Amino acid sequence: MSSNARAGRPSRLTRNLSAKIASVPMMLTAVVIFLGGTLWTVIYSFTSSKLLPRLKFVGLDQYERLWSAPRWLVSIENLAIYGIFSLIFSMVIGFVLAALMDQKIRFENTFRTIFLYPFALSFIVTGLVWQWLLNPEHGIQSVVRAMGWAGFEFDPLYNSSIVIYGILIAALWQGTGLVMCLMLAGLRGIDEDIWKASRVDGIPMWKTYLFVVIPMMRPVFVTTLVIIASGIVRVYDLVVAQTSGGPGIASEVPAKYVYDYMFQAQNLGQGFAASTMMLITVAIIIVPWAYLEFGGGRKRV
Amino acid sequence: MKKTAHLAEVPASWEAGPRGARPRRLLSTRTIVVYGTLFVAAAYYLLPLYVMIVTSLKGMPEIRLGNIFAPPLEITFEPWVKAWSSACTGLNCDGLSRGFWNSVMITVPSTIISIAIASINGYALSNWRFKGADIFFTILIVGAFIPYQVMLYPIVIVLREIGLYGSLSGLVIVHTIFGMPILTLLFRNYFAGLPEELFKAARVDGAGFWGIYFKIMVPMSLPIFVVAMILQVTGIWNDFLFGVVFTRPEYYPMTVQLNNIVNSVQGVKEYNVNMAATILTGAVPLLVYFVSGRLFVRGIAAGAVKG
Amino acid sequence: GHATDLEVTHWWTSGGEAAAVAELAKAFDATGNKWVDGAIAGAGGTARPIMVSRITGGDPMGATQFNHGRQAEELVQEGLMRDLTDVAERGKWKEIIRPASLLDSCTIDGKIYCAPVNIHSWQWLWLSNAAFEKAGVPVPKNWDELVAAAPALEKAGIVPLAVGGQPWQASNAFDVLMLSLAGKDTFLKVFGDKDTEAAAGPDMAKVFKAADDARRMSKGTNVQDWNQATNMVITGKAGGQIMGDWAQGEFQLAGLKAGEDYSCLPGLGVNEVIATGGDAFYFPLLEDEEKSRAQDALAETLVDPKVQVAFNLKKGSVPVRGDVDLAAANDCMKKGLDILAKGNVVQWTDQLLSADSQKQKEDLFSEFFANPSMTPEDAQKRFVQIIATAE
Amino acid sequence: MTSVSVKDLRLSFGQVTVLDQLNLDIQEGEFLVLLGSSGCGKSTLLNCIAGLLDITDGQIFINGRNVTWDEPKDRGIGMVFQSYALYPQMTVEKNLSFGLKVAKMPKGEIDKRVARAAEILQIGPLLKRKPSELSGGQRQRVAIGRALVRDVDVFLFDEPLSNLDAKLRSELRVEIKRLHQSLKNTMIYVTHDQIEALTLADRIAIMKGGVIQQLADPNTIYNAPRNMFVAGFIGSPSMNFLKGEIALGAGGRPVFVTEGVSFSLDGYNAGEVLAPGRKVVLGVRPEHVKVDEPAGASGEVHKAVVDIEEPMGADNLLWLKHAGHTMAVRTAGSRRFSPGTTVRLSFDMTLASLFDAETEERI
Amino acid sequence: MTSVSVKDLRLSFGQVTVLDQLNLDIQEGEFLVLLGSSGCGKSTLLNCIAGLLDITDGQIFINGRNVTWDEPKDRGIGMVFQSYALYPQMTVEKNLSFGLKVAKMPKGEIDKRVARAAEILQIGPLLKRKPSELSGGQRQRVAIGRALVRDVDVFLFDEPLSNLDAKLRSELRVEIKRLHQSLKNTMIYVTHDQIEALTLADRIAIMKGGVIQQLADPNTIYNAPRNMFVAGFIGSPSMNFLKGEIALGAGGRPVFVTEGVSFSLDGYNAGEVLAPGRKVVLGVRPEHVKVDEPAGASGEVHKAVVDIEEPMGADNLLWLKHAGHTMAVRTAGSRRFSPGTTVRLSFDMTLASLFDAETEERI
Ligand SMILES: Nc1ncnc2c1ncn2[C@@H]1O[C@H](COP(=O)(O)OP(=O)(O)OP(=O)(O)O)[C@@H](O)[C@H]1O
Ligand SMILES: Nc1ncnc2c1ncn2[C@@H]1O[C@H](COP(=O)(O)OP(=O)(O)OP(=O)(O)O)[C@@H](O)[C@H]1O
Ligand SMILES: [Mg+2]
Ligand SMILES: [Mg+2]
Repeated sequence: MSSNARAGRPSRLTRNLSAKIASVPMMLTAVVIFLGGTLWTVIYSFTSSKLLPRLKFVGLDQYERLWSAPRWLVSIENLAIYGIFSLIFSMVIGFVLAALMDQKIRFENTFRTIFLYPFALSFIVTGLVWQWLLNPEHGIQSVVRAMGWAGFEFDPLYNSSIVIYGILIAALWQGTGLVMCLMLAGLRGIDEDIWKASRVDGIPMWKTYLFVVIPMMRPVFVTTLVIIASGIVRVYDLVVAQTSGGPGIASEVPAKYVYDYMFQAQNLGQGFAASTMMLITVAIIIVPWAYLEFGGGRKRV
Repeated sequence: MKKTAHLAEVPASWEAGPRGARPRRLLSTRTIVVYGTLFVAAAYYLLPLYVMIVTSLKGMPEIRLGNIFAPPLEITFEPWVKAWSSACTGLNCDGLSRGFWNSVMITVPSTIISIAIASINGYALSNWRFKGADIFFTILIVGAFIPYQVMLYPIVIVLREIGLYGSLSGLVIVHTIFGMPILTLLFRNYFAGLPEELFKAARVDGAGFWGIYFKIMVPMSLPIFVVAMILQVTGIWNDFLFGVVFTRPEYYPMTVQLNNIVNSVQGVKEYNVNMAATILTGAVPLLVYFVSGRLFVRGIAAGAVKG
Repeated sequence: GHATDLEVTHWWTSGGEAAAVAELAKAFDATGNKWVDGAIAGAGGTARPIMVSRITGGDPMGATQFNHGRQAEELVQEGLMRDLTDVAERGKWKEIIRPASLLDSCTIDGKIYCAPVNIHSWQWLWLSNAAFEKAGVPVPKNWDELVAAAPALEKAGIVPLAVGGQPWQASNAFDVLMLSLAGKDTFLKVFGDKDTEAAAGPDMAKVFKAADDARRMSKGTNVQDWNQATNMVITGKAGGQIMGDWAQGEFQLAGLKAGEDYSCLPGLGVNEVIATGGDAFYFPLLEDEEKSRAQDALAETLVDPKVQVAFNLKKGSVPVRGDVDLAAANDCMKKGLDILAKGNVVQWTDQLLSADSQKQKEDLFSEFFANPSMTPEDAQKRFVQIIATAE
Repeated sequence: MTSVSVKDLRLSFGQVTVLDQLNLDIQEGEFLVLLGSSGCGKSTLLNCIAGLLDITDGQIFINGRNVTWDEPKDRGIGMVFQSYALYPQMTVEKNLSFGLKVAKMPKGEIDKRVARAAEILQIGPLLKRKPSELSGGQRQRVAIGRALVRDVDVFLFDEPLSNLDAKLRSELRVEIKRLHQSLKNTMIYVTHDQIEALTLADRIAIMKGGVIQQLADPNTIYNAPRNMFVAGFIGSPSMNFLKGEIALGAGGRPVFVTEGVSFSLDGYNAGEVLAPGRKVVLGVRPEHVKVDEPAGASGEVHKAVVDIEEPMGADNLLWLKHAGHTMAVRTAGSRRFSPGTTVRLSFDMTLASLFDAETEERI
Repeated sequence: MTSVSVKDLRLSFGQVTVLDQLNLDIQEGEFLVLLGSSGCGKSTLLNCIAGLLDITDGQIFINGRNVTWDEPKDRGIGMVFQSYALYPQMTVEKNLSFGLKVAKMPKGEIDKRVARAAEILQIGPLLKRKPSELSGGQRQRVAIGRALVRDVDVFLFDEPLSNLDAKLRSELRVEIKRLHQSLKNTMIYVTHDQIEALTLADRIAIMKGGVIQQLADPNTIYNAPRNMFVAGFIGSPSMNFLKGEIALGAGGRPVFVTEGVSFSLDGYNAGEVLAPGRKVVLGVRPEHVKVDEPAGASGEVHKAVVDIEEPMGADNLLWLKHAGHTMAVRTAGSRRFSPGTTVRLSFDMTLASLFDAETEERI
């Protein structure tokens, strides 16, 4: 009986074959597009490619030029400011709204729809609307001035030093609804008994949120962070629609630098070098996290 | 004896004391804070929509004179008509209408295919884990952070090589690729949250990879499919870059017309037409939200929130 | 043969531009083919990447607009563009197209790859007569007078010089100042020969000084698009604008009359030279025989004298051939034609500089115009660097 | 003195009234167990007492004070939850002290109380750990500690042990009993585990559909259940119910008859007259039936056939066919019976129960 | 004939080896229960047999066929899960027939099998309902039905009853037992409930840390546990363990001595020589101690003090202080003892167990 032994062991490759076949599109995308595209980009960032990609290597020239370009430096700085504030504000606003929505309020559906609807609109639309609202001649400034505060100044889109905050306002308008939804879902997942325990303990609600509930929502915050952060790195449309990077270069962002240099300046090499820098930044933040979160170490969720 | 003592001490306050539900002042501080904040926030979120609608109903002279928040003195639907059917880009003066069906033609297959592929990925990743699957998934997630613009060139090359550049299928592939990271993440988390025993039971019953997927998993996953559908419809409908780079004019989606209308300035900006065009373009995703918003939150709770 | 659809992409979407394109389409349709319009709004910066992607992606359009110069150079080298030499020879383009430099820009390795459609001159100062009247000062005759009139305009609540927010406007305003104030020689030395010494020299310092004035005068423009800035001049909200001849189309469309309602000063009224930049159509190499024939037909149509006139009148630009009758031309256009006839022409930056250098220059000047804390000296230093690495 | 007193309590969730006209007095130092099946309103009642639910009508007194409108923290109660509800990111020590700190208690006092709770519950070595580093039993001990440090008069437990495995459950049960014996606080304990109820309670309140069916000490509940619900709910396996009627037996004494088999009722202590012909249900607990042993007082002998045998170690459970009923009988674990054999049964009527077939109330 | 046979099974999840060198033979028609505490690898073993986990090394035979690399569906097994794992969107009927349809069985045959299963399990009236419209017990019955229709030789149960409440659990336990008696299939049943194990099993395999500690019939497991783990695991409350050593008593017969108190070992059936001075542990089950009854064979009498009394209805559990140990003793539910009273105990050594203090193996 034990003689027909281990012969029947099927080969590793054909086990789970359907799953492997079904995953082919994913593998192709991951390998060809994301990995291949990235490699391709990195390789061509060392060339002097202009309009068309050509393998004329020039070493680190493109990088040297990149890091001496004032516009790139401004872009990086803007991204940092925008990123930090947008992370903080969307988390805080999203969480506060979710916490309010979680108070067994009336009209919950209505409020949720109101907070969420901007997410249905594209950045182009968002940018356009807020450009219009923030326009000093038509928008909020002119209305406030018309009401009597002649000295009122609110023209973020035309003021180099605060233009990035003007973009932030629009971005938050568009994106906090989703964050609110994520947070709300997270709050709904908190054990009812925790609330009861803290009430019996006499802990004020805000302290319960701060010291008990928020720490319990780590996974939600992580997911939210991924979604917001990926949006931040990619921010482009909104800037184009709202300010086109202006005034001057005051609201430029890295993704726009990449696009402009690749296509408008017809200097692919420069664009690729900038892309590579963005990729490296992303990778430094993401890869260890993604590995911990999804990689081999951890078990099924 | 104890009992009498107790009876003697209580009755005085017995009937008089608090009874029934805790009294609630209609406007407790808490209520004021909660609703106050919510209403202020709601105003912030609604203001742009209000301005858009009001502006789109005004004539140009009124816009030039008045303040943006003032309701229209004289309601006109002309901007809407113009935006829909006669605004010009270059030589084409048929407004957004020509892009509408293109958008539908792009959005429907792209949404379906991208969701189909991502849900199968998520299913394979959570139930049929094979060696190396996690590596691909990790790459995919990192891919979610790559700016689209960066990938534009490689994708142009890939599509050219497989001969799909400029066709509708090419565009569908592009949308599928860029929807894949987040959708796969959503589906993977959702499927991982379903009881594993269900999967095992189906295997014992002899159902294979596809049998389990179609007969067991899909029917149980309405909420997450709704979330994915909303995300994709919004994303694809609103897309401008891919629509214009990977297709030709006869397939240009509505957003291209929107961009053209908004950016083709003829003398002064026709804000009313722009706003009408903006609302018209956003109408489809907005509608999808209003109709299925409730399921959205449920699906998010089921699929996104578990890290 | 029967009608062949030919898709033509371009970024002419403003009022005057669209009217001009309509003329081209009409003429092409008359040849028995069909013009399929592929307008992409948002200026060349938005449109060009899309065009290039389409061509390199293997799904080219029938014809596409580029600024002639170096924008399509590599596409041609890559063999993606159609050789028009036969059409050109048949049409004797070498003889009729004036100035000859236009065709030179279309020529690579002795072969012709594009059909020029117009000459654009950048070097114009457009002035609103009404604005100066309101401010109580005479309409300036040159740049210096405008600078002198600025305080009065400002007092009247008028922006002296409208400069739109798009980077190319600032950059080109500077180029115009440079050609007009420092002269043709310096211009060519710096941009043509990439002479850093000249770029760092005192002549250029003067130009930067003027740019500083322009920056001060432009404060409060607060619009993005060039035609919105033009519109400020049309409505008297701004005193003037440095803009190419296409601005004229907007004045015309608004029903304003040159000389009466608005004035134009070529070369800023200082140095009457105009540059011969312009637009041209390129024809990607197609496999379809019929489409190729339609391409030839379009190329011929574009340089047809009647089409030239109709198109350029609407567009406000100058035809590419000297043998057409421009009686219908207005005041300003006539001034331009005069200068052209005198041969006071120079190559423009599109031809002299790569897109890359142009972009860097745009970055520099859009920053300069938006950021008052950047001194002219700093700007000049960075300018020299750009010239040093320019190709 | 009464420690907790619930008067005419009504509680509705919107349209649904879960508790209605509920009255309950709990003496100081008493250990009261609320027992009932899932959804009967036990947790709801407990939450009302704790002030975690706003009652619709009625009053609640704790230590003679009307606390109907008081906040939970002001009621002098401590509460322990099924899911422990520990604050997951705080150490055990912080979990215990958090409430006190918020109440601005001086540090010295806090430390004293935490130390005392830790000693009582023997969780001293765990103080620096986080809940995720504790076993289920340890977590529940910490949860009890959190109530303990509040130094309250009344402890409320909501199924504190049902997330634990059998072994831990019985261990902690003993500990809670000991705790009560040493602290002498009033304790209200919700469970649906009858063993917990029987072992812990001074009195048990058995609930069904929001109504207290019987409130009595465990012995009474077990041996003299007030109705068939209580009788069937308590005891595992359940009391055997035989449907039949009263008849007149030998000597004119009432007997119980079912399917032609008659049972002497001698020794049964009826509260009412046993009128012949009355439809009744006889309830006999499995351990009150003797198998193959000398007959009892009545001398009556019943024959039955073994259907299934379930040896459970200490006991051996027999499922017998008798008088058309299937009957569970418990014998010592050391005795074995093979299915199919016939055995002799004798019943002890002093421990049986008779119910009216209609009202299901005890007679 | 062996029905299921596991040879040298090893299973690792990455670095962690959960099962190692495991061998198990199950006879045809046997009801084998895998018993062990949480995380000991019971489900893992069951999943290996079912083919739901890829084993790392070893072989699995079912009905003499090497199925090590077969798909679950080809192994001739049916499986029932703790959470029922019914397909929520299908009716009961579809749930039952799904596997058969997948296997492309003719419709007539499917209907026949479903009807039969429905009859056996008495779920006929439920066939058109969805799982969400069923009670827990009904769901589990459907889950069993799903295994039943597959007409397999081997049934695998993974804690099928632990999601049910006590009452339903005991009902379904009886039903499963009856099912086995009528079908006579081989059944492998995972549980951590010892009552289930003791009542259902032909043989019990007690597992700890992936290793089978003892594989024997329930009686042997209960009365002659092979080591202290098994002894302590089975029985509730646990066997009392007294640490002490062997000494020579009156007449040179070995006695057990702890804290100066000596216990006669007369009647204990030792497998080895009881050398004086050997450190041993005496294990006595709570129900094998007699309280205040005539002394047993040895005539020895021990005095103990009642610490806590836990009345549990049918039984009354006493926690006594004796010889420096706390000892659980089970008496009849009708007997009451107040804490603090002194009682006389007598031990029955024929039912006790002696373990080596070092190896913890039975002597
Ligand atoms: N927030 C609520 N809204 C509406 N109904 C509720 C709510 N909470 C509980 N109920 C209902 O009240 C009844 C009593 O619930 P409760 O939680 O008190 O039961 P329980 O006896 O504690 O049950 P378990 O043993 O399952 O905990 C149930 O029928 C339940 O459906
Ligand atoms: N997929 C997995 N990856 C890694 N380890 C696992 C996996 N599944 C189970 N284990 C580990 O294997 C061991 C045995 O698990 P198993 O589920 O067989 O226990 P069990 O005896 O069934 O327990 P329970 O009574 O809780 O069901 C546990 O320590 C568990 O942590
Ligand atoms: Mg409850
Ligand atoms: Mg298990």
